[in-house]
Amino acid sequence: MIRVQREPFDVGRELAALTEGNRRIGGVASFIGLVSDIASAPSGSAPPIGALTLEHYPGMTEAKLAEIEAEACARWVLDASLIIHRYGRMEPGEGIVLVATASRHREAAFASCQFLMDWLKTKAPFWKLEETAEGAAWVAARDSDEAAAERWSPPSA
Amino acid sequence: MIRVQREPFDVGRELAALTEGNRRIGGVASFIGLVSDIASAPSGSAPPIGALTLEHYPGMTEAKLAEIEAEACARWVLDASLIIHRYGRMEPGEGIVLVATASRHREAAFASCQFLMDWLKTKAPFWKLEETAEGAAWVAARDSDEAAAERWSPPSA
Amino acid sequence: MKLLYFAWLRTRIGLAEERVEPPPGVGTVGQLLDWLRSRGPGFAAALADLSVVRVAVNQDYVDVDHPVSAGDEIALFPPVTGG
Amino acid sequence: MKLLYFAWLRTRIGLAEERVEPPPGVGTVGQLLDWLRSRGPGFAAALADLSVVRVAVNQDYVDVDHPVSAGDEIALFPPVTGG
Repeated sequence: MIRVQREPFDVGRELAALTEGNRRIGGVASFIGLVSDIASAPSGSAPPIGALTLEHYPGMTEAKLAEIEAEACARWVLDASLIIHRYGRMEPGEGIVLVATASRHREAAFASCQFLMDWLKTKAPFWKLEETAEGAAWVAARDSDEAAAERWSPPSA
Repeated sequence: MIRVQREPFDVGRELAALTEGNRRIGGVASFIGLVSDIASAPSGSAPPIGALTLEHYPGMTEAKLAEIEAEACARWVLDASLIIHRYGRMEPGEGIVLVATASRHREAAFASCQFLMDWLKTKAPFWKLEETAEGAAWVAARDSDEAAAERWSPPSA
Repeated sequence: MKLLYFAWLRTRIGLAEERVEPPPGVGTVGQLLDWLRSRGPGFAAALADLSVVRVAVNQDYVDVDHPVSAGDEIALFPPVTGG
Repeated sequence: MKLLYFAWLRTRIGLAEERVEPPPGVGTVGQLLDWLRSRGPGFAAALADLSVVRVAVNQDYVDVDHPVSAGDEIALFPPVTGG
């Protein structure tokens, strides 16, 4: 299941709902992305972040998240999966994204959860605007995220 | 932090408490191990599990979990970590174990969370007794768990 | 043809969305980008470095050789930074 | 010396815990296991296959060469299956 929403999410409730009624599940791996107050800019002296605003591309966002989730379900045997991504303005400590996968086997749950995060980071059309005392700045994409996503690509034929 | 307890745990509350007050954290990886109703025995025709009882070695359990957590904190830069492991009798769908790690970087959170689960599976003194309609049987250790734990070992000098 | 701009492409161009009718001869994403750059200094500056511009046609990522046509929804945006 | 048994070692031996004074000459885990096996058929059966027996001395995993002495807490149990 995928959801794109402005409202905060309740991690406990979402994870409970994910496994509700399925007694085959042996494990649930999850990742919560939080707003950190450390600016993404490489400069060590950057002032702390006061707020983050996430812009997205309505329509394409949902399509890409659904595509990424379908890819995970094709690669691993999963009993359930969930991607919730927020947009709008949020403050340090708030959750931005929740990804969770449930499987009979913990290896499948861990790997698919990490895969979802890596692909989401490079394929889902979201952009972060950081606000600090010095003003607002768009976050630059990181090469390390590209590299993390690429290790999951199928070997070329 | 480590905890060994008979009572169920509240995932939402535990994960919220883990990051409370620390605004540096960028991500939290977690794993919840659940009682599955699928018997661990390889036979495909095993009856479903009605309940699971976890026995442990009080004292050594706490010592080993603390040691495993300290090892994770030595290998990765973590802002917080948590291991909760239950003992006693529980039914399918209930949580057995909750492992969570919080870090500035998601790679560290994912890797350390998986490391904690892999080491816990082979080093923490817990034993599972499965109850089915055919009686109770002790779960046998799996070679795949040993292999998963071994990949984290430091290369021999 | 509907054009969408996001993040700093939106703020530099000063538009979130517009409908355009490019001249004949604009048949690919690359040709569309060339034509957009010719529309003014804001466009030229925003689209100067294509290494930081991503293009989606009808909500799918494409490269500069991809065809574009009148009914398309075409989005221009920087590399994504969600998650 | 305090001995603890867990899981199926506990049920096969029929004891969770006991205090023992092994005879002189029992100075290692291996010698202790040999002596335990000599105490009766329950012990002999439970400890027949050492590939499925783990030993902790004072709550740390050890192998059969590890020394044992009077004040030790020694636990015998199958490979662990938690998590």
